Amino acid sequence: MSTVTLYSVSYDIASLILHILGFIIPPANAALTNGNVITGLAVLVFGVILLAASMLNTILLIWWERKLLGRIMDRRGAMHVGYAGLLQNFADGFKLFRKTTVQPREADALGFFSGPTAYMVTSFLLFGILPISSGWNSGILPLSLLLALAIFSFAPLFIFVSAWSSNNKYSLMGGMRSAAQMIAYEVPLLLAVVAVVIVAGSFDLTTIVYEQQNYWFWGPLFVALIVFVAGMLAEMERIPFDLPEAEAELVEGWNTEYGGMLFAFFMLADYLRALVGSILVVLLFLGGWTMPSWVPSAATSFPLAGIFWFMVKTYIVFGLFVWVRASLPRVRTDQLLRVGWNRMIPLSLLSVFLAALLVTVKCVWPFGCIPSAGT
Amino acid sequence: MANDVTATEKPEQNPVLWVVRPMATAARQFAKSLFRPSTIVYPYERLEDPKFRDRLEVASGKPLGVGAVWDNYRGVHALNIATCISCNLCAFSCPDICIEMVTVPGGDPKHPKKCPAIDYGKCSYCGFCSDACPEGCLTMTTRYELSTPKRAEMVYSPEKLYDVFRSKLPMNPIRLARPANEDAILLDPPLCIGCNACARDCPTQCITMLDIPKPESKPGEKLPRRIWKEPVVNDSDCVRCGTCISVCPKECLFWGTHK
Amino acid sequence: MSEMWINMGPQHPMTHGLWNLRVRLDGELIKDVDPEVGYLHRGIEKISEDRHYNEVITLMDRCCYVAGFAWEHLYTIAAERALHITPPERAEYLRVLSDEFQRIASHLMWYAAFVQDIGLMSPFLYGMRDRDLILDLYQSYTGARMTYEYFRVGGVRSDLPPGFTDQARKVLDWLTPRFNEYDQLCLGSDIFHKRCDNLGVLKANDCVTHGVTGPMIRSAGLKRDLRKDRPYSVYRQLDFDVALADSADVTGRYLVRMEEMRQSVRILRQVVDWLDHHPGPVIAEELPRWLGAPYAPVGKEGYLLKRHYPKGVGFSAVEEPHGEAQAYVVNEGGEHPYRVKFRSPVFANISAARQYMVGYRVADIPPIMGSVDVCVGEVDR
Amino acid sequence: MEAEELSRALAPALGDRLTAVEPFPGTAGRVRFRPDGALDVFRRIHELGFTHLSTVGGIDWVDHREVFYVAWSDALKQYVFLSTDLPADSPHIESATSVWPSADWHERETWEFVGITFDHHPDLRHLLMPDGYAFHPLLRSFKLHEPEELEVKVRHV
Repeated sequence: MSTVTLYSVSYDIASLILHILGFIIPPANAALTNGNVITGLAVLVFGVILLAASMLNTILLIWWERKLLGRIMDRRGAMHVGYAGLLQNFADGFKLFRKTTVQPREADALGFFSGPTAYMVTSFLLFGILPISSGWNSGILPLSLLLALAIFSFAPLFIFVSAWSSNNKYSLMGGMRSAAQMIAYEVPLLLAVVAVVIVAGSFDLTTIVYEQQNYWFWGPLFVALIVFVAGMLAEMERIPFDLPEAEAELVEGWNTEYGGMLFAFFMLADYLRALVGSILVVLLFLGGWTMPSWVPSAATSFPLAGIFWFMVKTYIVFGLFVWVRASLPRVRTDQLLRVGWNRMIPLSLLSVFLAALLVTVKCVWPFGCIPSAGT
Repeated sequence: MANDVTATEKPEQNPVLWVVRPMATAARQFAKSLFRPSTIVYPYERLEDPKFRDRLEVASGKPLGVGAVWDNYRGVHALNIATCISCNLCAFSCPDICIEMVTVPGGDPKHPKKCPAIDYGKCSYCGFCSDACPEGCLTMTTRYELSTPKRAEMVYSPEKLYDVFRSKLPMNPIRLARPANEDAILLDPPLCIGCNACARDCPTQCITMLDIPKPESKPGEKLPRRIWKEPVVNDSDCVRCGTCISVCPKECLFWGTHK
Repeated sequence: MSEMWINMGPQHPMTHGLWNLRVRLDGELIKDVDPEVGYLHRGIEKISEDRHYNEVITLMDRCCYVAGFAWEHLYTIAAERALHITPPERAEYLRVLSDEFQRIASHLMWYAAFVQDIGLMSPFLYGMRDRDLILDLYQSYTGARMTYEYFRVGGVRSDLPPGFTDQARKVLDWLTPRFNEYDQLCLGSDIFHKRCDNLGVLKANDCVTHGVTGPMIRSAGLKRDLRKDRPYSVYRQLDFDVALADSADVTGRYLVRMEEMRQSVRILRQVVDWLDHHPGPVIAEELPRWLGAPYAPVGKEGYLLKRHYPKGVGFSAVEEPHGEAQAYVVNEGGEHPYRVKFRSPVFANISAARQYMVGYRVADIPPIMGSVDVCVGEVDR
Repeated sequence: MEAEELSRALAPALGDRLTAVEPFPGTAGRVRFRPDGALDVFRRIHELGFTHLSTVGGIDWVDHREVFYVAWSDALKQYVFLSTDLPADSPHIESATSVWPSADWHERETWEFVGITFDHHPDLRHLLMPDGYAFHPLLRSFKLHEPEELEVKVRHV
């Protein structure tokens, strides 16, 4: 059985398209079915597949959140469009895309329009880096984790630009809060990642996943997991850390002035980032697409089983975020920052120390031993 | 004052439990509503629909039979044109002045039959009109969906209200407990000119004009120019609408209690 | 960043209703506040001058749209005093039944809005869900869910439908464990205490000086409840306690309201038992016909003078869910009141906003204002 | 505290500034006073323990205007009702805000609706009506609608 990878699928699709084209236009047949041309188109198809898949997943994620939130709140969530409201978000999306984008008179056009666009583009970029299953990535990037987190932390810049150029006091305050909060939680987030990196011995996400073949990291690195999840909540700006768009006092925070398509950009990018956050938790702590050895092999050996289990894990992790959102109130800015600097950084340092300890002692009951280096 | 303090000291705070308690409560709620959320799927299931009542009560997990209370709802009016006596009481009692009496076919040409037309753009659903209706022909039903693209369509003509009546919706059975000693229509005899206006316009035809003896004209004193009749009100038939009072040209009729 | 004024309202998620809180901010710190009201002013006092005594009741439901019954009760007491009418006892019990259910409904509405203000999402739906049961009960005996028009000067509109008391007991049984659930979601959470403790503090003395009443003054430890202090209606016969807290902050107001709901359940159980065993008339018998009864209006002057109208003034004060409401009805003879004056508790409570808001942060505005329980309908009237 | 008791407590200190103390249902009594001595009356009432001013309102009696105050005493658990008559051509009275700060908004409202000016009020501007509103809506001369209009609408015969 030849392994199906993302690139092989793209290559097949590209060659299929070009061969059909060549069949229709016989004179160009030879030029079109050239290996270089197919490779070039394959890269394009690769990007399109990533884009489509991430979009689709994001919209599904919004549906998942709406339904979960609904049930926790003793209601049903969207029910009208499609089966159990599955198509509701597409309907909402079409509505938003059809709406006029209103630009405030005093707003700075360059920042106002480029902010949300750049925010969404950088969020999409992340999907080019994250491996989804074995072979389903864009290639071997030795520092893919660092790259992902670097792109992830672009966001405050664009949020602040769009907030500033909206020329609205609420937007400005939201942007300020957003920048402060993201920078404050960047540090513990990275330190928690460092703990994982120490244990896995690599910055490559694929390697990190394969290092978890004996046991997933969430057990021994529980402290790091807590810090990472809290930091991720702050980075994703979800309750209880959604101060930048605290709708009770700041209307909608930094996207107060946005409507229509630009708001859809923000919304989509927010959920893209939420998806990336959940994926990172799965990759770093929950073994990615691998399953523990006691799982019957029938459950892990069907075609695309890796992607299936990966998605299941991702949606469950996001469900946890939703659960937190449904049951906790929002904290205040000063409290958030105090927790960030006073609690999270010591905790993350502790997690680094624990990781170093783990690497030293190698084996921990009841989890087992980390695999020896080089596997 | 110490024994009056009933509200409560703050519960002890456990930093370990931090966020666990609310999350556990939310999870419990989730488990419950996974099987039966309290909401209904509105356009497909309606509380006022008898078909859904029993199902809803069980399905939504509510302690209250939501359907059973629905009959009393004060929604769009139903008008039985056949029993309407055109007494105007609904229009008089309306605090929002949203009821207008319009002519409907069926009356004789001299006294056209007038029935209420209701402007639902103004109506506040207070139910004063159905309380006031002496014949019980104007009642309120469970219909509540009124949205329409045109404002003019918010005015329901008597025919439209009759359609509501014929649709056999449950009707609000609540009626005002009327006071026992209702006032009656009294006459100030010296002012009356016997013009018959009250008897003509009485919706229940409970006023009859009776002859009164024409007094002897004394020398030097002019008799008033009038018809020598006086209205007599049959109190058991009277619905106390006061139409006679309002049409009396001499203001000789008034509310009062019989001596 | 230099100081700036921002308008929180009239369309703002913090303002539950239509009003404007102008805030002067230094960064995130509140330096000054200036509430602006009047966006919902409908001139209820003026309209009342042109309405019959009973027709004013339709306005009372719109006065405070979450506590309509409290305002109906307030007005009917004042009007009855002005018109020298005594309602029958069963009507009084029905009024207390409506009042106390209204208190729970209003507090549930407050709970739903308040938790939304601090960012807690799901209890909003829980509060609304449980309030809906009370509205169902209201619907079963008044016919409406929010604008009841049930009280009449001299009694109430109609008696209870058969089987009502059993349903009421079911609702009370359902509600009692729910209050603990609410507490779990709020008091059980560390973040709630972090947000709400020592927030919006207004001590008892300042409450008195600035005319603040209701749960706010009780949260400051001052035992002030008109149901106990000057019992109106049949509250003298009922057994209940006054909810108090001593912290004078947002958490204190939360505790007071929660305890008030439990006390209301206690009152309601007594009322429901009483209603089961004491049938009787629900509207006064010696009620004059002209009292809001429909009749043909006559433009001509003089028609009205033909009968005797009693004169009088009526003053009443009731403990509304938001605080202490007062009504003053002047009856100068005639079928319309000459002047109706209402005192809204929320009006006074937000007039003191400067006292309990300056010095906190912008993120504290929603919880503080939420704990005041603003109902703009009765502020603007 | 009943009306006579209230009268006995007030009369010596206030003299002829006090016009009458009448029984008034629901309160300790209605204190009628002369408007020129208003501040003394307020202070005396405040000293008696009525520290909580509930409301201020006005009535337009066409030939004169009445302004009334309702205060509450926490010790006595009772209201007191104060009222005074002002001439219709220049209705003004001393503001109660120096005694009861809570009178602030209530006096603004009364000024706005009934046109009674409160001297030395710190901030007498429009509250419920828009700024610059030229009328006092609760005056009897301010009509909601013409009675003829109403009549035309419902007269049918």
